[in-house]
Amino acid sequence: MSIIDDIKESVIRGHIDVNSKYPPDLKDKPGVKDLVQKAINDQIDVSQILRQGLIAGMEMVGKKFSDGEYFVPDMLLSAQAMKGGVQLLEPLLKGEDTKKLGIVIIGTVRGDMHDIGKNLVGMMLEGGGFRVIDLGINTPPEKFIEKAREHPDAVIGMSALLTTTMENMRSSIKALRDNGLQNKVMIGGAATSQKFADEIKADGFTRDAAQSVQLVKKLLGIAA
Amino acid sequence: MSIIDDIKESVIRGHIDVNSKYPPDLKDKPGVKDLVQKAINDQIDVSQILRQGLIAGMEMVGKKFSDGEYFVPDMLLSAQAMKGGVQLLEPLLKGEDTKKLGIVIIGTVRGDMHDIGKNLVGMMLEGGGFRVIDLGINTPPEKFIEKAREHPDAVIGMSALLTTTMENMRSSIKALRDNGLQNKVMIGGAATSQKFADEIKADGFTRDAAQSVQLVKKLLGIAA
Amino acid sequence: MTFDKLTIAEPGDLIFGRAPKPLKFRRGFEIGSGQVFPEINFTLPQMIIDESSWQEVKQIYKDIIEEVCKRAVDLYTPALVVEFELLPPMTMNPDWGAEITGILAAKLEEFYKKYGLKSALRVTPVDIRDNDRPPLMRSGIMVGNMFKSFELCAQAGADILSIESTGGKEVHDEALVNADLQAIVFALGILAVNDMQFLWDKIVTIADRYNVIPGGDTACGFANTAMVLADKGMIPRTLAAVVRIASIVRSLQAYRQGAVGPGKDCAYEGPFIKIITGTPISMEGKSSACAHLSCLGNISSAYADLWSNESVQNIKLLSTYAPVVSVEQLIYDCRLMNIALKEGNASAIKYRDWMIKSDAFLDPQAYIFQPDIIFAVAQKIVDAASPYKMVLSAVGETLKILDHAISENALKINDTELRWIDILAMQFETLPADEGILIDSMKYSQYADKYLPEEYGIQ
Amino acid sequence: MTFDKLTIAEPGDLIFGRAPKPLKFRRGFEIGSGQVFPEINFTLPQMIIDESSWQEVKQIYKDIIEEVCKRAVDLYTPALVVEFELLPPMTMNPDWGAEITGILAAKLEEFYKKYGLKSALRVTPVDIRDNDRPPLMRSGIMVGNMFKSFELCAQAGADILSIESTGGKEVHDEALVNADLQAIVFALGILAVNDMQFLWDKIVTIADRYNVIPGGDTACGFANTAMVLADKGMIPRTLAAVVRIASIVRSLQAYRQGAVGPGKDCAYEGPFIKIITGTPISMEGKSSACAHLSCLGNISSAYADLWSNESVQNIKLLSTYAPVVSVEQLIYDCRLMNIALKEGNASAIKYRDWMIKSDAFLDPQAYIFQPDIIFAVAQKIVDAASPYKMVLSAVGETLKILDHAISENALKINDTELRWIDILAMQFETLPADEGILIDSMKYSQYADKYLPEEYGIQ
Ligand code: B12
Ligand code: B12
Repeated sequence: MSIIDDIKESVIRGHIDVNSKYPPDLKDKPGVKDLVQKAINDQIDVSQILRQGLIAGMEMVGKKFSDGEYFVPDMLLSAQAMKGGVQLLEPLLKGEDTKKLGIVIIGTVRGDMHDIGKNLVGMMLEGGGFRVIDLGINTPPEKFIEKAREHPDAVIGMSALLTTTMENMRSSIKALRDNGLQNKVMIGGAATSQKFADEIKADGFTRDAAQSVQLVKKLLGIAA
Repeated sequence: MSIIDDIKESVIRGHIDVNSKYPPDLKDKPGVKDLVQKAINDQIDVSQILRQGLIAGMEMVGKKFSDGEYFVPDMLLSAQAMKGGVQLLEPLLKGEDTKKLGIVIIGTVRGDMHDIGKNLVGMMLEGGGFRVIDLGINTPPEKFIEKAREHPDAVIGMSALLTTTMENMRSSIKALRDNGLQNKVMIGGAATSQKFADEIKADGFTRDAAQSVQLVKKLLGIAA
Repeated sequence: MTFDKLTIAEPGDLIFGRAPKPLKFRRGFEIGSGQVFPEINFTLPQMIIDESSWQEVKQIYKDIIEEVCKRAVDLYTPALVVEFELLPPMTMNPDWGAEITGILAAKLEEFYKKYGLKSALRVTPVDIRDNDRPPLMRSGIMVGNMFKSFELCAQAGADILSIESTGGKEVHDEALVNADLQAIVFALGILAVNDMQFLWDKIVTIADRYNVIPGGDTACGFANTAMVLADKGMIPRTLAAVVRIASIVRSLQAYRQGAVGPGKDCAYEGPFIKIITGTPISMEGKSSACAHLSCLGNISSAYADLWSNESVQNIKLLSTYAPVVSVEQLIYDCRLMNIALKEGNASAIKYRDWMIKSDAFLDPQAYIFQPDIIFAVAQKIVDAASPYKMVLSAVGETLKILDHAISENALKINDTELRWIDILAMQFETLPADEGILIDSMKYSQYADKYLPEEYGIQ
Repeated sequence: MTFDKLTIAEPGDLIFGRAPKPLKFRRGFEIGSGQVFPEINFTLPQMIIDESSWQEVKQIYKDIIEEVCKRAVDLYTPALVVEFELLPPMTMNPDWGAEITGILAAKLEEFYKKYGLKSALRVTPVDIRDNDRPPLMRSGIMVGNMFKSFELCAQAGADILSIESTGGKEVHDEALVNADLQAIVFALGILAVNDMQFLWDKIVTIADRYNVIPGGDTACGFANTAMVLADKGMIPRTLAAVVRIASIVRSLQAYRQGAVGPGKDCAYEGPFIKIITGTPISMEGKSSACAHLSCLGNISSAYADLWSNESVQNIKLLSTYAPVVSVEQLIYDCRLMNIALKEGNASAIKYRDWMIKSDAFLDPQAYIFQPDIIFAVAQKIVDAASPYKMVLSAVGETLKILDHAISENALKINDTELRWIDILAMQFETLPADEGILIDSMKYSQYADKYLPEEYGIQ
């Protein structure tokens, strides 16, 4: 098994380095950091390490999650492990490799303090290769507008869980448009639905974080 | 107890005439018809017989129904009894007494065969002194339009019980307006609500037949 | 198939989960042999059904069945019955109903293969003959489309065929608000029974041809209308109870023509049919409050082989879509019944009796659901010589029982109701023993123009 | 009030409808002395709450309470508890919450006088401190408005005060998705407990001043979040079970400060609190599927003194508005429990045990709801010396119990879960016995910037 495969495998298992005790059975064994360092020393093409090792591993992780074999914490461990590897590669990577797929601005709308769902979405998107700007909870339209101005190409993600804050998605979208901002907007949260998304002229909706990556790609025209 | 009171009482009890066996305890006793005839012979003012006897009695019946002391069949018996009396008075009555309060055109909208609720509404309205034109079930917009043309002052009542026929209320109302007809429209039926009525620009809504009389009066500006 | 004695000979043997004539289904399970299963129903949210919305309609049914099956698997339900109750346009255009049937059947098959979810699909076309007044029951385009609908749905993957048929309803609707017992008995004991004979003979033939199960019918349009009207205080609860009893015979007729169950959920006359025929029944109660309120919330589950929510629109609640909420509640209710059954007969009977005690003394409609009363009334039915006579003696028996219950103070009832017990008894006295006389007298009644005798094979 | 031993000394005495410390209410009934009553909750449909919509908001609450009370009377419910869970703007503007409280209280009073409907009103302001991150727990305008809200609602006619408080949540939310047991224990065993001490001391003072009942709190924001996440397959069910156990002590703290129950419906830790304190509890399960799905549908009713639907929007179903549907279902569920109770202890216990068997072996979160386990865990809690130590020994005990259950094959669980049992056990080993050490180490953790130690009275 090549070192690239080892890297991929340790990303999947979420084993950061030789000192990290998770997963129990890999304790004291070399982790992603160690292997990536070794690969670098062995002069292996860095973008191959990145793509066939780290990213390939993370893709498997996403799949395992969708298949119910992994939980969110499993994913987070892998994400951490991957980050460790990427940090070592960064100085050596050429531009196009580090470039993010795009920017997503997410926030829970005004009056709503639920953010676990939103946070998971953010996490998934980062894992999926996007830069995520999190505006937190209780986000007034002005804040969405401000950030949208700074990033006209960014996709905006709004979350709401209360029947009494859903309407703030409508007003936030309207505020964006009234200010001439054309950023694509996607929405989500327990109380929302595709029907509601259509009604308030949102560009996209998903019922769970997992699908949000696909959705953003679609909205940005990266994927169909 | 005056004969007027007797008439009122027999309307309330729904005792038509001496031959009718309902209600059991009044069997073989003079009923509304007999008493009204006697009153006429005694030269009592006919409009007094109508107002203080028959109509006053029917009003009590309505009240008893709202208070849960009467069922619909009780009301129907009284209504029949009253009709019997009115028939005797009609030839002697002056114009304004016979004049109806107004016209109501009711029907269950296209695609919907539920009509018990609608029929009850019609019954209540007749009891309440309105002329009711019943278009039956499965009523296409054209039929509403045709009748509305004939009676521009009539109130139109639409009924629908299916989530999949409610929308036909919207289209029926639109059709009326598109044809320049301004008849007031009220709606009802299990699936409908005030919210839905507002949404489809209906002029009125009630959850039950009892309230429909008040509603029509309001729509016709007869009552506040 | 005539039933001249009770298949369940002991009131003590009438219980949820067990029926003398269980039914086997191809996706791996049996109804009536010791377990109660959820039967989930659902319908469209507020929308129009036409060509323009058809794609959306299909998508909605796809979403519903997917979510419902997922939840059923998550909660380890031993088996799931799904009812697809067509909406009128889906029967008027038989292809549409068949298309949805196909979608549902395919998904059930998929979940059976993937996750071992055992299931059966009940399909219920609409009795669109009711579209015209007076309705044409045996001729005309509606009749044609209705039977076509059964045919195509059977082909498309239905496991069970049912219908809420409406023969006689055109008379019954008005008779009901008039509390006119004579017309009610005419509608249910003569018109309805004749139509059931005609209708179910054909449905059974179709079912046999495609080798699907001819389920059963329901007096929904008669007795449930009465139940809803009584609940709204529009007609006496006693009358609603009598109408329920008077409707047993017309629903029973389906089984005489060859239906084998499971009875339809909204057929609250089911327990009477179960004790007579021994076929499994579907019931609904508190579980179907989303579809109509009722005074039979618990007692209705005492004899259920399937436990249903009757129907709910696909709208979003705080947790998820309403059909998923319903299926979860049904599954939990069934778990309790199945645990009691597993513990043995004593426990099951104990639980059954709690369900009965819960409601029986609070409403005449619930009172008649006690095992000994079901037994007594059913006995009267099997003993009688003709459908009309069955209705007469069942109604007579019921009036006696209610009268007795009231004088014994065994039943909560208010004065407004009391008055009506007497009136109904009086009316009952005037019913002729010979149905011919009734048929003739109806020709000159206020109902004469509501129905077409020839459409019921009577002059 | 310290609890150094179990008030309910026998697992066999832990049952629905009976609590050693029943509660009396002015509108004519008692909770915990032999009957289970429905607790109905409802909320607004999709809409904005502001000056412009306020009239409509009030009308909606008026309609709901009217319809709900009508149905409760029609179904002869022995008594009805209504919960009004404020929405954030109603606590931010304390007058608004009080106005709705007044509307509801007046209607309950009217139905009590007119129809003898016994009732009590629970009012639950929002923990709006959660509005800022990191939140100010003891200072600032939010704190002021929150207590003002309690005060005005108590004045306006509340009978019971409750809250879903969120102290420590700012750490717990992230700890949860990281499955970081150390941070979870810190959040629940230290931050949350300290906040409960501060918060409930004040709530009890307010309650006493207006002579209303200080009900109880709920770990909804912690353990129900975990339950929902687990149900969505996002975190291990085992973790959710552990979080539930770890949350008992923070909810118990309310009672140490003087709360007397009834516990809040969504506090699934209720049974543990009931066995320790002897106070009546409200529970929810299949009845609250409209609010969130769950794996505790039946078992949660095994110890309930009130039976709740948690919450449902006021939207129209096929029968009527959703809150009326919920209250009907609750009433029927309660009828069964009350009949079993009336039949005597053996019957009640039998029914309780069916509820337990129904769910206990299908999910770790349900498994820990068995009487002997509740007893064992509660015992560990009352035996421990400090809140932190209580959490440690309760969690330790639970991990042991689950591990044993799995090795005995007494609990359905899949491999993905199995992996996590070991990880959690490992993490548990690393927890320091001295909370000071944990407090210090958290200062340098990834959670350091999430919370303000001084707002919890720690450095
Ligand atoms: C946890 C929780 C809380 C926690 C919040 C913790 C937190 N930091 O978020 C606390 C305790 C603080 C809380 C408070 C309240 N809550 Co709360 N809460 C919940 C609960 C139990 C779970 C929510 C959750 O985290 N779900 C798990 C996540 C993963 O799911 P999710 O949020 O749906 O997100 C997923 C998808 O929706 C999607 N998604 C989400 N956002 C986005 C965004 C985008 C762009 C995309 C593409 C996708 C997407 O992806 C996510 C992952 O798959 C729900 C119950 C429920 N049925 O949802 C009630 C619930 C939402 N809360 C409710 C209520 C009433 C409240 C309070 C008013 C209670 C009170 N009286 O104190 C306050 C209000 C606070 C406020 N102003 O918001 C009600 C709402 C009723 C209503 N009227 O709408 C609910 C439904 C509970 C109930 N049944 O009554 N709550
Ligand atoms: C009786 C009934 C029938 C009878 C109808 C008898 C008749 N002649 O009306 C029959 C059996 C024919 C029938 C057929 C069907 N029905 Co149907 N039926 C009912 C039932 C049980 C009661 C309706 C009723 O009469 N209520 C009593 C009356 C008095 O109440 P009401 O109609 O609401 O009217 C009152 C108020 O609304 C108001 N009102 C009514 N109209 C108007 C009009 C105006 C202007 C005003 C001001 C007021 C007003 O005043 C009335 C008196 O207070 C309901 C259940 C329910 N929860 O409503 C289902 C129900 C409406 N039916 C339903 C269904 C699905 C059907 C069928 C499709 C079933 C099938 N597969 O065969 C067919 C469709 C036929 C069709 N195309 O319409 C569903 C609807 C689901 C949905 N998607 O919307 C329901 C909700 C049953 C259920 N829970 O599944 N049904």
